[in-house]
Amino acid sequence: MNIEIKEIVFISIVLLTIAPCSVVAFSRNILYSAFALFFTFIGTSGLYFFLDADFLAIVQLAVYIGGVLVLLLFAILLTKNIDDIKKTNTISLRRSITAGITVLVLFFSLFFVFLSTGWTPLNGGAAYPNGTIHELGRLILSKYLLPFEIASLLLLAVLIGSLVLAGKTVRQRED
Amino acid sequence: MFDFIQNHILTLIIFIPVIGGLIILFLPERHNLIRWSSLIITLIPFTLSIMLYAGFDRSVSGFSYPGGLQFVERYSWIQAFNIELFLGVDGLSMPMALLCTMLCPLCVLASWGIDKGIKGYFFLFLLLETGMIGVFCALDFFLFFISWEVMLLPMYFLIGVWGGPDREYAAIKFYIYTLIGSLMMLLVIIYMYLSATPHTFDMTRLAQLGAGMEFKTLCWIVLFIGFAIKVPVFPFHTWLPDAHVEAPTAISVILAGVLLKMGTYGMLRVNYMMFPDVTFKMSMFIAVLGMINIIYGAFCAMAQKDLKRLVAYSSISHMGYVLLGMASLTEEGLNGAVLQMFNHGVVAAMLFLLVGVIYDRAHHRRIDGFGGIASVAPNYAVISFLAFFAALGLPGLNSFISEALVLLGAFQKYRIITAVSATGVIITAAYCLWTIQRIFLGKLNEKYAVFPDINAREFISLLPLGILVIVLGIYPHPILALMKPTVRFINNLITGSGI
Amino acid sequence: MGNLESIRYFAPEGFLSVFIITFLIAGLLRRKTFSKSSFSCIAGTAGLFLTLILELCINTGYPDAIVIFSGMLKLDALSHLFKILCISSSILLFLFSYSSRETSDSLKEPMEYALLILSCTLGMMLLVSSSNLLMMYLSLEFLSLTAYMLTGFTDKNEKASEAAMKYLLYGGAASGIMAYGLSLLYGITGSLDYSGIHRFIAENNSGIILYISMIFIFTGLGFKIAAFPFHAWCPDVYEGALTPFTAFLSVGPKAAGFAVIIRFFYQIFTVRGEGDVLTVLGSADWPAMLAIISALTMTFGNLAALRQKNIKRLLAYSSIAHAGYMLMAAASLTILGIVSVFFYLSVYFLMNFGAFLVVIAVSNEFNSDEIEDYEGLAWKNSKGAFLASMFAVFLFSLIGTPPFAGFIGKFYLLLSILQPENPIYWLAVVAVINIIISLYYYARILKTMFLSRRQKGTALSGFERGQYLQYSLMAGLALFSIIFGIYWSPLNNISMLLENFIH
Amino acid sequence: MEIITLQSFLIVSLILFLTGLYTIVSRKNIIGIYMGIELILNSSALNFASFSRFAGRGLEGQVFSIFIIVLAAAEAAVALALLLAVFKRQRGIDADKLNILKG
Repeated sequence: MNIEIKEIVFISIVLLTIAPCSVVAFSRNILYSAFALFFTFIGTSGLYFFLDADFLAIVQLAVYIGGVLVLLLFAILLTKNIDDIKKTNTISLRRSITAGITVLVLFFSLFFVFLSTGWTPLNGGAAYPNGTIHELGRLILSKYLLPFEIASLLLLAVLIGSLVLAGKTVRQRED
Repeated sequence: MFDFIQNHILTLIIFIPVIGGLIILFLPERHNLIRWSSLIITLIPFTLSIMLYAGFDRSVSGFSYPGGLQFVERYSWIQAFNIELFLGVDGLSMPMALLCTMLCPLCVLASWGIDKGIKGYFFLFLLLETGMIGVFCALDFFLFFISWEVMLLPMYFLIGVWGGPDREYAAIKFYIYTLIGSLMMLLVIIYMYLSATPHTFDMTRLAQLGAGMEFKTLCWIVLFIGFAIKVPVFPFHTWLPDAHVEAPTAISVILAGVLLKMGTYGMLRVNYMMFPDVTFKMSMFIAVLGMINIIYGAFCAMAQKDLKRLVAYSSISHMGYVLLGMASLTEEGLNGAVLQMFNHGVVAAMLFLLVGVIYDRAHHRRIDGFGGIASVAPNYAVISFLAFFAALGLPGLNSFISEALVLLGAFQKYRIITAVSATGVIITAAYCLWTIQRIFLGKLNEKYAVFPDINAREFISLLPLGILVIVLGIYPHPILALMKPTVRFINNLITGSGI
Repeated sequence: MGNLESIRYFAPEGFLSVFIITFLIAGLLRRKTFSKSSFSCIAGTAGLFLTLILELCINTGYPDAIVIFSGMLKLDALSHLFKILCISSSILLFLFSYSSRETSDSLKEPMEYALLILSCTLGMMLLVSSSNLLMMYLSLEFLSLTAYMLTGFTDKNEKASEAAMKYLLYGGAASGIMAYGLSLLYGITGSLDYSGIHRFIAENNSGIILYISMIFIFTGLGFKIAAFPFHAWCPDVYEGALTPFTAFLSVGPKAAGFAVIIRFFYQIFTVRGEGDVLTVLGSADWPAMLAIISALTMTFGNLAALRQKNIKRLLAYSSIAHAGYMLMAAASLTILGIVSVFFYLSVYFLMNFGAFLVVIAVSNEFNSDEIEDYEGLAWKNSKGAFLASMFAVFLFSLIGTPPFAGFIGKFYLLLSILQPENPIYWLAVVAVINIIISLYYYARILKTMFLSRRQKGTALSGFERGQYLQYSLMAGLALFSIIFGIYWSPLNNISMLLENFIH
Repeated sequence: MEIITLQSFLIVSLILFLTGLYTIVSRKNIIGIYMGIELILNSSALNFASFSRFAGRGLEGQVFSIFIIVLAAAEAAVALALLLAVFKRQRGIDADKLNILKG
């Protein structure tokens, strides 16, 4: 009985993740797309919980929803008058047809490849740790220390660059 | 000092022009200074090549070192690829090198009138000379290719910048045609390099390359097309009239006098000496192409209204004799072919110089636009008669001997083809005489009542060629003796491989 | 090697990181000094020079590769040579920016500009040596993000922000697809280290999924080198960005991209067998994939270049074509192929930087990048003649005519593709046809400069004192283009260090 | 039948990936396209995490996921800055209107 509930929850989270995607792809209102993206991100976070990736789930919530999505909303609101929104998130018909065909072909081919591939267990199917934070922290501070440090430099560069790029606009407005 | 020159004579001949060209770039921009220094620079290789001629051993033959090749110089250049600065001459390249170094000073004289961008002009011209001599003396395939390609760049500019009204088109057409040919060659060269063990660009070693017949045939055909574009052989000839017509006089001289010969030289050097067995099979094919060239070129020449275009097509026709002689695979025919290369170099150079003279005065080249020039410019007319008679193969003048040898040699093997080709002689006579009649004889065109006769500079540039035309017509031995052993060697190589 | 022991070998990158931070702090403290673009450029150049010297001192002559930071980076001949190439191109970027009037006029924040260039260089250095999927992805993004920002850096050029936006959208999509491919590769092999993946693929048969992941990954790599069909950003970005940065973009990141491609494909999916013959490891026939993409890339680049009117766009398409040529050698699956890619890149470095430098000099004069403004350039005055003949050297080199270095580069490429172990004849023929097509548009520029007797009205100023750096750089690049066309043994010996890149 | 398997995660992420791809290609609006990129990045991160969970592939995949998320955020910041600059100039954010530069 327990197992069934788990599966029902899983399916509903999957639906929560996938269903809003169609809104992201097809909606003519960019704000709807943004909110749909919000649900997708939440759903993905839920999927991370199912994967026992607790830390990742939290990072997903914090960074994606707290960061990326907010930036996106900022972008929408800064660059649009609210009235326009309904009309402007247009889709190019010609390109959407080609895209649709490509995507369908890719879906079916990859679908069967994924199902048919064995995904052999590695490392003798080593057990998954109970709680990932400790293990992740160890990895990031030992093996992946260099990327970790480099990422900080990258963020610094992005910070400075974005300030200049955005600041330029602000300064020009003042002129 | 003398020893040094003796030991490095080919290097000096090749590199003095380009070094001189670089010096010219840094001279002050005074026109006469630059003209005179270019003349002197081009005279140095000429003098050296006379020394070369004097020291050339006429008895040895063969394509190997040590062996038949003379004045060999061999330095390592790029060790990683076994590329060498490997120079040497044999009976085949000796007349060509001589022709080339001889024509260059004459061309400088013919370029006296250039005044726009004079430094650039002479620098490029001297670079061109280096490339040309390099092709004839190179025994390393890579060096051969580099020299072959190095000529493209100066030619492009010389035609494109200093040429006639349609020069942009002519220049790019020339460039593209030649580049197509040479890139095809490059692929084959790389292939041959890779098939030799150990990898080498040494032409004498590549000549002994044992490879499958199919592969050899493919290489042969690709190389042949590459060279045929330069000759030019019939379907690939369309660049030539444009390039000739648009190029300045001196460059037309070089084009007709030297560059066309590089095509046939390449065939003899590479196709004949490196793939004798394929050549044996393909000789019929070459003969047919030669015949087409002779007849087609002659008919086209006849139809031309522009004097320079006429001479250009006559070159195509005359190069056909070279092909026919080469295809004959007899000693007479091959001797005739090589001699024809030299003779046509002299005659075509002369004709183009004469066209240049008339163009300088009249500023057009329409054959119908003249008449009775002989009466106002008798000296000019006499030299022109000489040149045109040489072109039509009058007995006693140089072309007669080579053409006769070619036909004689070819007749032994291809009766019908030779017979058809021989009619080319009649057509050639027809258009030459007709041209003489239209330009020099008949009623004087009133426009040219005052037509300055040939001046001293032009006369000096024509005189050596005129003398050669007559002397070689009576006594071809000085040139024939150079090539005979080598030609015999080639012939034995090919006929030997066919059995 | 653990993290602490690795620091010793990490000196160039470490120094550069420290330099970046010091530069930032100094810049914030002394805004006045750093807001002069000359100061920032010179300081940046100095920093890069020191990095270069460190790289030359510390990382020379490894007989064996060294793996540092627990497999994140691999220091070998490949990383060493490509790092030198990348740092040099950044140095040239600084020198170009310094001598370009367009750049110095429009830079309001030179300190940040220099900082981003330095970061970009760091990204490239890490990228060429990374031997772990995560490190590779991270440094690729590092390079890309700084490149997006640098593209949009100027206010003067209207097209810059649009170009940068387009760059970001294409780049983001490409890197996303690449990340997806990386995840598949990780899923198949269970490892992020190149060595681990190599081991897994050698021992297991992984089926079609490997090929799929490889195609996805190549999207990201192909984007970096602007290979067809991931090239669409290239012309716009080249036209929109500042010309010095355009020049840099066509050499530095491209070199880094090729280094990654070589490392990725040759280190993971290749084994070196008897007699130095390389064979493909695993189920995916990547050389065929690269060969097809190479043919498409060069053909497309050349055909599109034919109808360009703007010199920067033309050079952009030509750089696509050149990427195609180089990809050909990468597809050859020979050791000489790897050597040839580096050789060609170093030659390309000379001629392409040179060509862009002429473009910079001319646009300083006419304020325009249209080819028609080059009309009769050679005949205007002595400076015009100088610029035109320099341009002629670079263009002939780009065409691949002897005696210029470009020919030798093409010679290497053709040589590698015709190697008897694995010859791809059709590709050689395609390349030759492409060289002939390319002649047509390069010659059009030559024609405009030299052959045309009509001269555009704009007069040309004489040689200027302040521009001597530019002229001497130009002459130096041209000189080396000629020297390496005649005697390229030194460059050959350097490139041959790559011979033992695969064990 | 087991539902919570590696394959089901892979297919969910495949759907996310392909929707993202579709969005990128079909949208005209810059922000719309950007959302597609985010979807793709999200699906890659999910892929890494699922591979890392199942069949003993270790936690390295999750490290990669974290980095993808971080890089996505950095990219978003750059995108916003550039978007403001573009918007300032042309008062609209249709990618098709980035037409000073034709392809």
